Amino acid sequence: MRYLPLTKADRAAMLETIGVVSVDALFKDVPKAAEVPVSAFDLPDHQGELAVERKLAAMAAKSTASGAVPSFLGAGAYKHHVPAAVDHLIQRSEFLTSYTPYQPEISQGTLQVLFEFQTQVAMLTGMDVANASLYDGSTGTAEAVLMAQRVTKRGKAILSGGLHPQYAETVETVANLHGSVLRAPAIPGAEEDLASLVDDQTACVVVQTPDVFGLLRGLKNIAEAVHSKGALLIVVVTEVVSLGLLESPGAQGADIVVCEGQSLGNGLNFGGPYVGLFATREKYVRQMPGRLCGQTVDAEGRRGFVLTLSTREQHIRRDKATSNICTNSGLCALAFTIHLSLLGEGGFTRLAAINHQRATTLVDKLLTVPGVSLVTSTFFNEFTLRLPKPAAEVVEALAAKGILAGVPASRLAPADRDQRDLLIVAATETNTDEDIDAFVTALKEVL
Amino acid sequence: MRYLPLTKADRAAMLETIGVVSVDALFKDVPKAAEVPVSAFDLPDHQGELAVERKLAAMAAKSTASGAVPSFLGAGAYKHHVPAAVDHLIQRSEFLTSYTPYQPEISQGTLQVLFEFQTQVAMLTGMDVANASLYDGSTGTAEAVLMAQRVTKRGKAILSGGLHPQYAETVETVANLHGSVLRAPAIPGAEEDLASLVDDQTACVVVQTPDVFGLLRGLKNIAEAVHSKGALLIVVVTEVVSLGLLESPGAQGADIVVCEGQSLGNGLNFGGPYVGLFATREKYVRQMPGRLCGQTVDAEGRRGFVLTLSTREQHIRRDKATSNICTNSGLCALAFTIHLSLLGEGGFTRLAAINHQRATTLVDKLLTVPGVSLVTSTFFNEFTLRLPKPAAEVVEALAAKGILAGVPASRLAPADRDQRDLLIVAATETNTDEDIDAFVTALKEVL
Amino acid sequence: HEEKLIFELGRSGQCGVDLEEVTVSDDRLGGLRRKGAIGLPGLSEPEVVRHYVRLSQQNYSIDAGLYPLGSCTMKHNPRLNEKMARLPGFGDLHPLAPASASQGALELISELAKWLTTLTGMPAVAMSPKAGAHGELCGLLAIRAAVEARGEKRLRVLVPESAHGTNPATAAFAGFTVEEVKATPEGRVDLDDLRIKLGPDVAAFMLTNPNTCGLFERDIITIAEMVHDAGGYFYCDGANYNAIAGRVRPGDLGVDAMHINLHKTFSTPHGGGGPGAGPVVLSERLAAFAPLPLLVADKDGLRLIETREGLPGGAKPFGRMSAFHGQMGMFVRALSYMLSHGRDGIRQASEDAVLSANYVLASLKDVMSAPFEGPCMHEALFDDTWLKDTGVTTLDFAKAMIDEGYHPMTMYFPLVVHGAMLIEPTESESKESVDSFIHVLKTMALEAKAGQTERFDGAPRLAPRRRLDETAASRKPVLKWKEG
Amino acid sequence: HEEKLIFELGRSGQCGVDLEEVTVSDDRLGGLRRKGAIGLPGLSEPEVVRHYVRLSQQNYSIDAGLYPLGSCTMKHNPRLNEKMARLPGFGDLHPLAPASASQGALELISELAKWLTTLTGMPAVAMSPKAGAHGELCGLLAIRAAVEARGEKRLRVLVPESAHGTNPATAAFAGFTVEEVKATPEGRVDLDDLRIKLGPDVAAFMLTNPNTCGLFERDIITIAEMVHDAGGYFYCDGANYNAIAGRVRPGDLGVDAMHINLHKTFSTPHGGGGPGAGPVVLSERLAAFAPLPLLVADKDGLRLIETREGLPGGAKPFGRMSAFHGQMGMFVRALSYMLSHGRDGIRQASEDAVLSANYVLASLKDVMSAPFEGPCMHEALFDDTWLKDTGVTTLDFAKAMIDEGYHPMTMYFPLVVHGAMLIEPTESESKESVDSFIHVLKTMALEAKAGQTERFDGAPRLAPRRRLDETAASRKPVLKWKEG
Repeated sequence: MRYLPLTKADRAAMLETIGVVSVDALFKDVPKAAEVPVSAFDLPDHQGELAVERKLAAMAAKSTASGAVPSFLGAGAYKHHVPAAVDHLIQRSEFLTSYTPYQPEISQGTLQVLFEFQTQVAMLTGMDVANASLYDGSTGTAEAVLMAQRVTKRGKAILSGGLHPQYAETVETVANLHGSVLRAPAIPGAEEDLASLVDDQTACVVVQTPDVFGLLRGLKNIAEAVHSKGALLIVVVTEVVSLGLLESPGAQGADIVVCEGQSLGNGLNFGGPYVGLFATREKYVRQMPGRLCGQTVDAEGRRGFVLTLSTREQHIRRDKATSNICTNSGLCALAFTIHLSLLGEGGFTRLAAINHQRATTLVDKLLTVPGVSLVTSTFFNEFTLRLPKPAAEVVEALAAKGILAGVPASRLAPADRDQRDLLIVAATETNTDEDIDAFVTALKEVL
Repeated sequence: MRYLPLTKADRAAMLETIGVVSVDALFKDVPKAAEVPVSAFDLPDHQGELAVERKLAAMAAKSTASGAVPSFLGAGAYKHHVPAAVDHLIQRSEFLTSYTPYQPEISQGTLQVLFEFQTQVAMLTGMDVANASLYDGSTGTAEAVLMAQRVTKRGKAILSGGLHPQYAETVETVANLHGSVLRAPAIPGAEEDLASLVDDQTACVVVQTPDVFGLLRGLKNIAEAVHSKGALLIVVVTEVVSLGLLESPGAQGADIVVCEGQSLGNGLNFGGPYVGLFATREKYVRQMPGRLCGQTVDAEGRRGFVLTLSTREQHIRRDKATSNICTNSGLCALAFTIHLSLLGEGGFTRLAAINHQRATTLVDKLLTVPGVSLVTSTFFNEFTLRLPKPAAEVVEALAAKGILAGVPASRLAPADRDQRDLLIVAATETNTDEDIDAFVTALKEVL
Repeated sequence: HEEKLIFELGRSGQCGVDLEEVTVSDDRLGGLRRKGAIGLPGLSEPEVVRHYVRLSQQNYSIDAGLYPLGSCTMKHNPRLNEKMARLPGFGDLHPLAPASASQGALELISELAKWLTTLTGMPAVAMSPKAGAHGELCGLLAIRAAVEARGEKRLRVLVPESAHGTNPATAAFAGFTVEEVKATPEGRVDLDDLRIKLGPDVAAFMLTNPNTCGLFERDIITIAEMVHDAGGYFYCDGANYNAIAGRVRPGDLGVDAMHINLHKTFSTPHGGGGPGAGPVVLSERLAAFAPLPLLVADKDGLRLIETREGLPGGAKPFGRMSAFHGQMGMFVRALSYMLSHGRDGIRQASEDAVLSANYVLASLKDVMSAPFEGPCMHEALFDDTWLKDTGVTTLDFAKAMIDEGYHPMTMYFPLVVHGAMLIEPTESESKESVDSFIHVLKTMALEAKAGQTERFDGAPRLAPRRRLDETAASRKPVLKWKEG
Repeated sequence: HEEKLIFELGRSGQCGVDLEEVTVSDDRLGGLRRKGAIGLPGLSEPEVVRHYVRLSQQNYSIDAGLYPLGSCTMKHNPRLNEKMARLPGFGDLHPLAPASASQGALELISELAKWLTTLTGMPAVAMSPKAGAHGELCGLLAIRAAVEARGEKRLRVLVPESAHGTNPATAAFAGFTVEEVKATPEGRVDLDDLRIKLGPDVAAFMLTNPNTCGLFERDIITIAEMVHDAGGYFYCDGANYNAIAGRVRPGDLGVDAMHINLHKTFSTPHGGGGPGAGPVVLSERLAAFAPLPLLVADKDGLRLIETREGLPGGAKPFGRMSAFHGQMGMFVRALSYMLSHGRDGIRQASEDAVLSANYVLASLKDVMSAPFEGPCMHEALFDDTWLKDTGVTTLDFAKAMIDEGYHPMTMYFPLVVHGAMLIEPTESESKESVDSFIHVLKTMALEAKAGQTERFDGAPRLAPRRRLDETAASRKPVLKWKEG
């Protein structure tokens, strides 16, 4: 048992100090009926590293890594190239194996990273303030809606039909507890009339851009409509790289911006852990969920950082807290911040341009395939095609040919028959011309 | 150019401080005829990480990793399981990117590791003292012969026919400069009569155990013979794991012990970097090559470590140095030391036993194949088979079936017709029963 | 050394990646192209690497020293787990890849679920919660759905006064009102008070067990029965599961739902504050209400049911906790840990954790003061009675530990104990390490009591920073860097 | 914190790996089974990890700060290179795998060889030397073989008095006698002295260029001609190649052999003292004598010629430098570095390295003293004239840098300069970083000259250790741990 430092002799000596004859005596408060022998568990005994590695590697080999084949999957998670330095740095013991920085004197590393992260997120989103991250984009969106309910003291949340359905479901799960959620129907490739749904019971409108189909949504009109009713505009961005090419939500009137930050620094990981970015206007700062890092000075006047405004939080406020969250996605936020620091202004905007260019190239080639049409007239690095047959079948057929072609819209919204033939396709800087050609060729074959 | 921090503006400002108009002025001492434009080099311009990674990954994919197939290759390099903690720790910035510990006040990490390494090596080999590592086992063997020439002031070095031929050639290349080298002919599976070759011109006899064919060599008799003539016995161990099961060379009378340490902590790396262990008796310490770390105290009386006995070394002694070496294999030595620390006495001896047991299992199964016989009656984790046809052909045929069957003796000694049908086969803890069965089955098919 | 912010180090024209400059047209951007600059600084790779290496050097870590944070379970993080999580079939797998391309990942989730349900003796587990508090929410929403399915209205949730703050916060978040149950002088739930407060409007009782005072709730089976008899559900906070894993099955205690902090008991790294993972095991009574996605096996292998379409018989998911399928990266690490330990190792780890905590308690109880009779479980609780009249506070004492090379213990929690100091050595510490720790604390305690209080005054002195002004930070928050 | 040795931390019965206990018979061990214990300590994995993490924290590193060691070229080590070296097709490939299973690795060696020969303008390269000094040896052995092939006997090798110690040591190691050539007051080779010492018994002249004083040997082409005219070979020590790579081809200068420290110019990590790699480029005159193995391409792809059997026409290898094929792991890292930089980046790196050194020289030459007129190449040399009468030595000054957070510069080398301080900032430092460094040195220098010498007295004070007693260490060497 390589991870357990106590030897038999150590245990005996410790028991003697304690004054009991066996470790069983330390469990005397456990009802006897509730103690089971180790044989009660139908599980294997301990194994060496080599055996564990073999077992897990064999399991992993049964999945198709995105990097192993031409892959065009998006819909909320994106394959980007992460510089090697990022993974190296986040594995440093001092970042990886440290706790939440409640003791700031010996946690300035983590704290300064969070301060940098908050600044970067505020810059990207065009907002005043950002928190130290939430679990992911979807839970962040739910938190944003709850925050809007608190700020406006109203219950109704209106969700755009372009919001990722799994985000919408995450919001519904909690926001219905404190009000009501109205989901506008999805109209792939078009903006629905959200403004007409806003009334003076409305706490917020949630718009995603690029939306789940890849369509770019202008926000100024809806911002105006929402604000005229005293409600908040929540903007969701699932592909944070888009902010390198597109106008920030903040500049268009958003009140809360939530992003999924996975694209920077973080792998696909089959869906998690990811990192939720959460930014808002200064005036709402005390209504924000999640941890905040703030600048201060130490007893010698040196600049330093601390977790702050914790009076919002559960460990102080208990049932009056702004959220029950007591974890951020620290290491993922670190990866995000390091990747974005490596990119900087120049690298980030170039990366965004390359992504758009890759998607444009892909669109133009795919549209040469007979029967294929483009649903989303605008897009960043992701778009939706209408195929001449059900997209789910096409995806399976292409997977059998070693191509991960995209996400069938029906996977996210199986009840909507109109979406049956729609395929959501993403391209990033990791897709080569050869990948694109392979996709086009294979698509011709299966249609 | 992501690795170069200076911007154009920085360069301009620095040139101004220096007082020259362009960087060309700083190269004014270079003969004009010797300066070439960048276009003179038929090489590509800088590339991003993704492009480099793609190119190198495509290259790597053209080789067959040992872990990817059943693999039984040995003959001086062995596939062992290295715990994940080892590679993590050696990649810590403070180990990976530090220099030789010439400034001990800020290099105690490296220095204490070397002190631990030296102690471990002395323990394993059964010797008094060890140095802080050499490049690898083969160059270490050459250094040992040169050291014996210095100590004895004699020229003649006698090499056992069981010494790995590439080691013997490495020794010949330098030892002939300072004396003469006599290589005994190889007698696979048997000990040659080395004692009769020893005379009073002999500086040393070099014996490898297990020898290149895997045969275990007893050392007591040859030690006696060598010492009676005032020569030194140099013992070479290419599979350091064997020392967990077998009597140490020191206990059998060796004067210098050289090991290849790759098996612990280090990958196969197509032959390098590896790590040479070098140990000897106390009385010869000032004749040793390579760096040495010693214990001392600092100005406050605290224990600390420094590089010591550097008066042996080239940077002080110049042409009177004991060796021209000014590098050790620091990071590989670190990996060795961490792996051996994880193993400890119990783990190391169990690992050795498992290796022998794997080889025994493999031998017994291979001997069921018609026409196959065992050449080495004793062995640790490696042995030599006689096949009914040339071993090199068999190896190629098995490689085509996805099995790396071993090293044909003819690869190391193509001139020796008697070795044509010999196959050197190794098994370690990484070989499963399935690997072994696949080998046996495939061997039956190709014979 | 004062490490600047990246915004102060960077400058325009510099970049840590090499990406080609491409020109893109506005044709497909709908007039939404960004007009202004973002304001991000430019740094080369060497500068970025050095910056974050230097920042890391200002952090304490479990790799570098004992981290005695009670209720946080700072144990060894094996590097094998990091390696396994990076296998491309796990780490580079898209969450919406076709099921045919995801079998290995689904198998991993399935196997981890089997370990969790077997260890806890519970029939089902919801894998998607992303942290402990998220798991609590999941459990309470399942309870809420179960109550509604019974056609009842139960809007109260009871929690002990010693509970983690997340318990009441989560209950409120889930739309319940919260009421506290008193503790006995022995640091356990007051059964009489519980009996009084239970009623037909109580949806659940939330209890941490072992509790936040580090004690096992002796009457837990009675408590569960009382809650069940009142028609409520018994939620167990699994934060302290590390004391009993492999020895006690929560299912045998009458628990209906319990979240498991994979980052505590199963050692996924804390990462400076996350990410965690908080799967929730559920009893037969709650299993049907587990949120989407559901993992099922059929003739084609494993697959996920991600929407309400095509639910298996009886499934009535209350909703969805998050997009996708949970903290896969943490699942891999946790399973790697479990396979390495095995059932015997998990049990041994629990026993060693309890043994170490009792060893600390026994070794220090004469110089410090323990509010409750032992044995404790995996953490040892002290109060500040022994500091009375010394002028030294719990905070001073804890901060002075920093100068001795230790991270402070958990302070002022649980709230029911004055000046609480909660010490959890975990099973990862050697006896020698715990002995050194005890020696240091004993020395410090004796000094404090002898009036030698210099070292406590304004401690720490040897850390990268002295005490930081938290009041100023919150009075006028500076939450991001501003130019100039 | 005093970190114990593993031998002091460990105890029997403990182990950091889980391996089954197997019983093996003596049947095939020839009576050679080990009788006694080895004496290794037992530690669990958490203890081992913590031990080495803590040790690492006592080291300085390029990742954490500027490392101005002249002649050592401590530049940024990109992590991409580490990742590439660990690709299984390189890192997990056996050196004796069949050629059919090794094509990717052979291709990598071939590609790296192409970069090295193209950059240096030399026709051939021997890849197997394992470090710089090993490369020198390889070059001299090739020269020795070439001399012998001409039927001549030349047993003298000339080196400048400013040479690295390895040069004379290697020449002696290769069986030559060594003679020094004087330097001019301008810090360069004294041509008159060289002319006198050249003769029919001189096998080679070894010269570092740029030289160890940080200067380019203006007369290098003349020097090469003089050596060639005398029938000798011109060996160039490539330690300082970082100043000219991508701008000057040693082949154009008349060089016959030059080793290239991949760990300097091409940034494979120094690793606390190795491993390095020292391929040697060879002129037409020496190419035939390159050691085994040889890499050749034929219709079946790439293959290695590892023995004297089947040599290609004209090949007369002098022998073998080591088992197997050289430092493959370093080759991958170096090629990854080269591909990343490209020819333009390699040139820019050289220029930036030279620019930074001249910037340091220009900024400090008024407060410190430079023995030679600039411009320098990639390192700036100072002597200790300016410290005269201050009571502060070069050593004191350098050690005091440690307290300011810097690694000392190279001291007392080259030997031709009194109290030498050799500073090499490398191209990896930002201007801000170099400015801070200059500011600190300037401040320290002014204090020293103003008689404020407290900080130099017994410096360093803030490091993990104060000055260590090296005399005691070598007088009675303690080279390993002993019980008790």
